[in-house]
Amino acid sequence: NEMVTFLDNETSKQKVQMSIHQFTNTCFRNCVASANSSSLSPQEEQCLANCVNNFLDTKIRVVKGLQHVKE
Amino acid sequence: NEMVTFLDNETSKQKVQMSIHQFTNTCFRNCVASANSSSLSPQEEQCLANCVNNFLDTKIRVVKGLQHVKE
Amino acid sequence: NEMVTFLDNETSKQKVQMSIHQFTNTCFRNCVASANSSSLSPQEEQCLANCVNNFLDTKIRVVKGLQHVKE
Amino acid sequence: QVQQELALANATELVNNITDNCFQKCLSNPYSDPQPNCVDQCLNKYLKAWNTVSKTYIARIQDPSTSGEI
Amino acid sequence: QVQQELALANATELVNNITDNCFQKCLSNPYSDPQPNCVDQCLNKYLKAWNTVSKTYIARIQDPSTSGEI
Amino acid sequence: QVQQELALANATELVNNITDNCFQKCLSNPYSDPQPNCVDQCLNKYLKAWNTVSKTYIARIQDPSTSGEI
Repeated sequence: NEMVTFLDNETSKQKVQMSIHQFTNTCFRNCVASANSSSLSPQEEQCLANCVNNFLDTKIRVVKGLQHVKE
Repeated sequence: NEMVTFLDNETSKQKVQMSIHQFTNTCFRNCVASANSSSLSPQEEQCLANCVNNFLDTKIRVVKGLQHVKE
Repeated sequence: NEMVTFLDNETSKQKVQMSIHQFTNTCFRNCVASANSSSLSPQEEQCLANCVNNFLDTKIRVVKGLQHVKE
Repeated sequence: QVQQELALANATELVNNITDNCFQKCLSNPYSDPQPNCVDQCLNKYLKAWNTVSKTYIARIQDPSTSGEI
Repeated sequence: QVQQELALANATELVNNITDNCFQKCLSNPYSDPQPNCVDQCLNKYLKAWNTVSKTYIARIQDPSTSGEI
Repeated sequence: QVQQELALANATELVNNITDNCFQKCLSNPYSDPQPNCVDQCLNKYLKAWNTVSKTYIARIQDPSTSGEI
């Protein structure tokens, strides 16, 4: 059914968008100290990328750990 | 249609109420240091009013800035 | 009606679960300083129990206080 | 019906926000006993803050020079 | 069906709360490499905290002297 | 219709997140006057951070060695 496929695609696109909003919100708070310039410093860029990767690594580890607890 | 008008009015009244809840929550946290008295000091009163006005000014500027980015 | 009773029970069980999630989230943040061990210290255990009880005491007092204000 | 549900939603939001704020302000040390006076004072202070915020926000909404932008 | 959806909602809430808390506690410096051991310890600690909170809260709900007020 | 509603939800989320973050970063002292330049700089910085986060996250999703776990 094309409508279902369309809605599923929209839903997963929307989930990705919402994750990006959430990560930007958290990582901007952690990585950007002041707003005294319009550009990101190389350190801020690196911090943002690490923040996203570390958050995803933490989440993967938590999901695996919980599956292990259940067994 | 009267029902639609009634619901629209309720919805926008509700949005105003929810904004007041959100501003009180944020600005109380920022402006009120301790709960050692039942009254607000004149400084706390002023801080609360500035907090609301500054938040609204920031939001207006962000909306305008985003429209400018899009063009 | 059995379906209504079933749904009511599920809803209140779900509210209890969600309160436990919320309290654990807040009290873990307040009571657990570091994650350098897998066990809770006796102080952390006590802090968690106090945190839940104090939060509930605060909420009961707020609800009573608001009823008093209305009258 | 709609109005009742909105009133309930507002009361719940108010109770939760006051509890969160006054729990934090009155119990900085979660080991200590609760201080009922602190919660009562904090509650009264919160309601006064609600009035100040409300007046300021509604004044901005009704100001024709900026209301369109909010 | 209802129970399955609630179980999924609970699991999602638990995963998100543990991830948030353990990300903050284990990675105070976001430049550093992740420390898998810290996340595992933090996860175990969180589950123990969940049990303590759960026991305390349910004891309060079942205490007839205060349960009506919660 | 669905796409329009999602686009609106995304725009609202973006406006709210930028306003929260830039209000905090630009107005550490709530007594002071607003600094329009700070808000503009902060907004531009936030949009650049959004791009960096987006690139990093999408690279992880598309990496076949980990994408199944996210």
